[in-house]
Amino acid sequence: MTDTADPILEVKNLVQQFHVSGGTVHAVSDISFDIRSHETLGLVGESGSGKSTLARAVLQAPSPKSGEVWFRGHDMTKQSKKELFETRRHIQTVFQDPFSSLDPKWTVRAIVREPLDAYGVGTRRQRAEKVDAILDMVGLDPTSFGNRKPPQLSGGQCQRVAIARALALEPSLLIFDEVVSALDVLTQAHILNLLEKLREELQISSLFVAHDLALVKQVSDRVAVMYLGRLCEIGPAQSVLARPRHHYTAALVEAIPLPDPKNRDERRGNVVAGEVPSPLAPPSGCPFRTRCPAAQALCAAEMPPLTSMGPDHFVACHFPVAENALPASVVTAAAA
Amino acid sequence: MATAYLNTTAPRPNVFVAFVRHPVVRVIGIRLLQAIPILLIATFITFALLNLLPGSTASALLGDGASAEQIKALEIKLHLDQPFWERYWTWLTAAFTGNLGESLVNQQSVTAVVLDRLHVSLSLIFLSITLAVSGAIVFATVSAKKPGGVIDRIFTFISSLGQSIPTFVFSLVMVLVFSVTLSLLPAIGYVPFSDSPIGWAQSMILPVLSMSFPIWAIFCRMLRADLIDQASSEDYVQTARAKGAGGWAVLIRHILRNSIFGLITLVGLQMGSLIGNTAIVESIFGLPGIGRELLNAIHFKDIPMVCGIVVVMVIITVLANLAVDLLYAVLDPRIRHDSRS
Amino acid sequence: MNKFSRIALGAVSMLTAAALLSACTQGGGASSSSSPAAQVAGGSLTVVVTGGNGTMTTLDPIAPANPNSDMKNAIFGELFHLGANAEIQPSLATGYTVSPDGLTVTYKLRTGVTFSDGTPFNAAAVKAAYDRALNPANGCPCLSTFATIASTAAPDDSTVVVTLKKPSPAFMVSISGTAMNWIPSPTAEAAMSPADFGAKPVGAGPFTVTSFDSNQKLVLAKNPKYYDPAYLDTLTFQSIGTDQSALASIQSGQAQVVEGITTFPLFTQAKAQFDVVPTASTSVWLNQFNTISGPMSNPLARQALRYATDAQGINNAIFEGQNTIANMGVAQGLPFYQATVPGFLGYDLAKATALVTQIGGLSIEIMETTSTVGQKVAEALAAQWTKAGVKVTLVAPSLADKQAKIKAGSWDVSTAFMGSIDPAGSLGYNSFFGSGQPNSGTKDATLDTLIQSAASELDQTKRADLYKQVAQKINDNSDAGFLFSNQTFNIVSRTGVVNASQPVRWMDWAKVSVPASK
Amino acid sequence: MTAVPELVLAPTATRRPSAFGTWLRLNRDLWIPGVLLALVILACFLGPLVLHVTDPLAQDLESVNLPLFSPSYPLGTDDLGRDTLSRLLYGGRTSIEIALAANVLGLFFGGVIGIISGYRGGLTDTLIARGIDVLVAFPSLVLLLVVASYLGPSELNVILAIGFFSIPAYARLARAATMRLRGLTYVTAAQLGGQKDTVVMTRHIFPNVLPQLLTYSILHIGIVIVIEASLSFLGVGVPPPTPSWGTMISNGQLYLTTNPLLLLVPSAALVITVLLFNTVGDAVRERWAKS
Repeated sequence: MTDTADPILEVKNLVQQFHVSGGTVHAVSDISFDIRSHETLGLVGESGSGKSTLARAVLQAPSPKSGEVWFRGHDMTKQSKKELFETRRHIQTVFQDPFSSLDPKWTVRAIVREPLDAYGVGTRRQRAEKVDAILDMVGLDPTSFGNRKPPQLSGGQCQRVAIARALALEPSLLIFDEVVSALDVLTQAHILNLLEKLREELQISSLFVAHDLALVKQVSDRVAVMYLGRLCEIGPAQSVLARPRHHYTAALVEAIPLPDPKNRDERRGNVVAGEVPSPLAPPSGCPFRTRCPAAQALCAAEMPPLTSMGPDHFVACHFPVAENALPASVVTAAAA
Repeated sequence: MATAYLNTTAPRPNVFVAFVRHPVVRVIGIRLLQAIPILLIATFITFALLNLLPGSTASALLGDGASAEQIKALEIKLHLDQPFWERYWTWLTAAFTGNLGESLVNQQSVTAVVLDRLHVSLSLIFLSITLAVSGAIVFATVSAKKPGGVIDRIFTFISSLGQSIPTFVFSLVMVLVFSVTLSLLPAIGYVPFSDSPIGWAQSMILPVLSMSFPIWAIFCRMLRADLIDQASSEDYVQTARAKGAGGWAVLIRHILRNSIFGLITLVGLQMGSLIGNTAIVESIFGLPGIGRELLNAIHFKDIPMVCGIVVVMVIITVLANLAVDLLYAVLDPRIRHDSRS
Repeated sequence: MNKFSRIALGAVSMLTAAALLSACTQGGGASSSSSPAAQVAGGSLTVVVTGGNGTMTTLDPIAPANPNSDMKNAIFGELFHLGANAEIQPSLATGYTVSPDGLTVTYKLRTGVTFSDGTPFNAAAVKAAYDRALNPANGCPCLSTFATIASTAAPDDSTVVVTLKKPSPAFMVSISGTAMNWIPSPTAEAAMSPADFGAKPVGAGPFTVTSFDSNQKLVLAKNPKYYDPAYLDTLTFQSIGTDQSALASIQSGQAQVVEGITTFPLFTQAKAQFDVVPTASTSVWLNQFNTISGPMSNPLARQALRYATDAQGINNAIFEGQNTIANMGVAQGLPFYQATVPGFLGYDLAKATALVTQIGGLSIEIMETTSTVGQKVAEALAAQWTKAGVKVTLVAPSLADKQAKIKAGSWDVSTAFMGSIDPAGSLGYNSFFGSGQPNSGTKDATLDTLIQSAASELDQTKRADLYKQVAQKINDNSDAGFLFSNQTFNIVSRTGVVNASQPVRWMDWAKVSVPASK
Repeated sequence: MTAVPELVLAPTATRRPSAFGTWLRLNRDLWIPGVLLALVILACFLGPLVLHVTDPLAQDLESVNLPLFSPSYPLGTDDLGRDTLSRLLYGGRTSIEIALAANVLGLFFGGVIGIISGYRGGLTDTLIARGIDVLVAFPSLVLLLVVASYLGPSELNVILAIGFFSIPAYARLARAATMRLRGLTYVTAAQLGGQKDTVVMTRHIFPNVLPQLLTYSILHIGIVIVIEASLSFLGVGVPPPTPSWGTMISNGQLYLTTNPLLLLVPSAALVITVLLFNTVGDAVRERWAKS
């Protein structure tokens, strides 16, 4: 299902930092991954883990502190403003808050047409037709919704408009930055269905950022897990979810509510204990060691490198979760 | 840090460094440093503008019948024949040592004159703000207790009056009522506090009332609007109400405490116009303050005097805004360590 | 609300207490009738000064600022006092003689007088003061008036000899109100910095300076060593920015005299409670015309505007009828004054309208003075001329702008006031009608000759005749339209002050007293 | 969150005739002062044309200081025998013109400066913010006096001087609002969507900042009229004979005890107008705060 030979986006050793009065926020530290053609990569992490910053750094908004972002053979970090303008045409983004991502003063048609205008695509008439076609595609009737303004729309409708806007330029890579987390469950489902439909129809590559592993599971081919600005684990969705090798991933998998009510209570007890350390002063070595049940002296001394754990599956952990172990019991045993 | 303490040879933390690094000290330091370019630009603009004006100090001083030679002679005496940037530079270098130059009109030291007059304007400004703020708190709270009620409507009307009656008219009416008709207070003049505290108080009452009425009106309107907004929208107000706290208690203990911030910001913003108003009030009441001195200096195009007073006024504004910021930090612990740019 | 009303009550009672205290400290004015009371020594007087006199920047007699004549008279005394009808009276000088050729003036000084610092007041001091004033580097505004002085000498302690470059019949009257009349102590002047000397000069007048805040307040104390000691113990001048508050200060009993009010509407109120005392006028209002270029170079246009001007109407409306209608450039009561000039063109709207029609319409610009009163006069004139069919615009240029406009000839009509104690003085005929002068709109060789010869003629009768010709010539040629006298008034408390209604040019504070307190 | 938008799905519903009555009842705080204000403005701008009042400059020195309800002078005459009613209407026109023009100037330049400063950030922002600080800290009176005496008093110069000093307040407002908007994702979306900065500023930021600036300007109008009066008092306001409420008040204060009408009439007009502007401004601000 994925074409390993042809990455559309390659991120190499990306670092992003922000200076604040108290020091430096290490938002993203040395992260490398790629996205292949027609593939969706799910990026998961708690809020504050740096996943949104990573997505923005890929878009060069703002540019990362160091590292490379290769898109179709060009390093975006070295591109001029003009080249970047051309590249961005092929990478479009859908943001988290459906309300704040749309200008309340603009009509739906104007919003969707904006990127077409900015890139001067086609004639005026062609643009208008295209806008209606895309609105149709995302499930909004252009005649009844086209002239409304965002305050007159529901959250789900807004997010459809935002998706339509992202699709207008027919991009080859879409970045979904927590697109459903602000929506209620029912709307979430509608939007996810829409995304799946689009993914099948349009064959676009995408980066799907979310804090909920369960959502990612549904739409992703591969999954990457972030913790405190670092990549913990990356691999095929099936393999990561079925056999998480990083203790953090394992905990996240545990936290997914199961449809089976019998096991629910028992599993709930196993969310990660303790608080996320401040990104101003991340722990030495492995960032997860302060909360890891399997942490040892080595974890404080050295940052574990990403190591292969199977086909296309990599984990950054000195003492990974044993393969085939029943996650719950093993974690409990290791802690004891 | 821990290792540094273990290592006995390491230099002990210097008290001075610790002081300089203290966030409050840093904020003060940065603000004062920022004041320097403001002062430079402000004095330069003043110098340049006064220089652009037609005529000169010499012709203003000599009046109608002066001959060209006389004006020329006086200009040479006052060094007005030098190019303006040269005079500015001379003035500026002296100003850095605290010497704001000599008045072109009476050769008095500008620094001495300004220092001599400053306390009058400062007490006028300080008392007016205090009165306006405390008055606004009382009136706005009473108003906001029952928006749309009779008291609220009366107060709203009075504050609109305050906003729409020019200071010079209001002070005149005050003088007519309190000095001329009732003979309660002096119409003009200033009694130094050291001469007679009671006389000082008497001579300040009407000017302070006149100065504070318009700003009181602005504060009052803003505070009332803010109080009502919060009372109707903020969750914590609903929570406090739900807990059974009474109307006044919620209003004063919760809402007012939050609205004070907006008020303090407004005080900072009003400083400029307030300082300008001192000129009018000091002229009307014959107070020996810097505002009135400024009007005279502008009339005679006494450039060093105007610049000296501008310097002092800018410093007052900067310090007042600094005080506003520090007050903010003291009152609201949330932003104490936050560096705002 | 209870809490608040209690606070309010507290505030009111505090105010009342303060008021009672103030009443105690102020209650000094004895109630006497307005009949002339015997003058007694002692007491204090507060004079509130507004307008031009209010800007008292420095007390240095030669300083280029407003003369504040009565303040300087009080501090330095006067060599010669100028009476109400411009007669020269002895004061610190006992007399003077002028040589027959008019080139040498000799003063005789009062002997035994000392400055308030104890140094002798003598001829050397007078010579030093004159030399200081005449040094161009010192920028004394008196310079232009006294440019005729060639040299000064002090042959003995009580004799000063002033040699003139050319005969100047106006010399002696022009001394008054200038640095030539105010002699400071040369010792003090040399010892003090210019700033200190400007703030606390030493003179030989009836009062000495106790304290001086420039533009704010001048406190004077009686100089017991003065040859004719003053009545008052202390005399305070308080400067105030607005006429309204100046009047309020006398109404509230804080001051006894107000000087320099130019807001005439206030006199209506003032008259009810106080004496409004005119000080003798030294200048007259006039509409000066640009006779050299522009629409006003047409004599018919000038006549039209003169016919269209209802001077008495303006006097009544703006000045409460206080001013005297003027036909020429010398104020009432001064030498060479003429109440009427033959052929003077008075108000006649019909003639004005006819003339405007005859010349095919008239469109002019009035330059007004920047004072409130000046603007009102210009407004009234504009309205009157509009009635006659003239198109009028008003501009209020600054002094420097005005002189620049006159120099460039880009003006039509200027509303101003002219005049000095002697018509040959600095704001006299030459300044307003001499060719090429800073305020002049006239270029007339005949008039120039007349003005020049009048200024240097020593024979008073001939001089009077020459000025009569000057006035006639200006009237016949309509170089200007004269309106009325320009006067200032003092407002004097009826009960608190004795002898403040002296008919003088500048109040002589040494002659003023307050009634004895019980 | 989802319930509210559903209600407005049918925009035609509010067009029913009875709905207008409801709107009137619900918005009494807005339309009553609004209509009154419109009347005041209409009276000043159209009144002189409709009412056939006398020329505000025409003097009748025979009938100065007439009281109220004098024949042919319903509001009496002033010290030069000019019709007070006529001067009040023409003066109102001058004052409102000044207030509007100065506000438009301040709003435009302040808005542009504030938006650029808030949007660009970095060095541009620092420089502009410090520049605004200078303007705020600078005693405005000095500049007003100097500028006015340099340019000479005229209505245009009063507008320029007051407009110039309205810039900092507008700039600060616009800057703060822009910085808030800049954080909103639709601005980021537009930037990433390839939109030029100028377009983002003019089409995304400006329309969203404008309501706040307009609300402030309605409240600021009253302040400007009062400043105009103070300038007249200092002798650098609208030059005579042009009437304005400021010059009328400044002239009227001379007659406070002898003919208080000359002060009371223009003051009352000023107070009423400022009150109306404030009330409308408050109502608009409330609505804006709610949305």
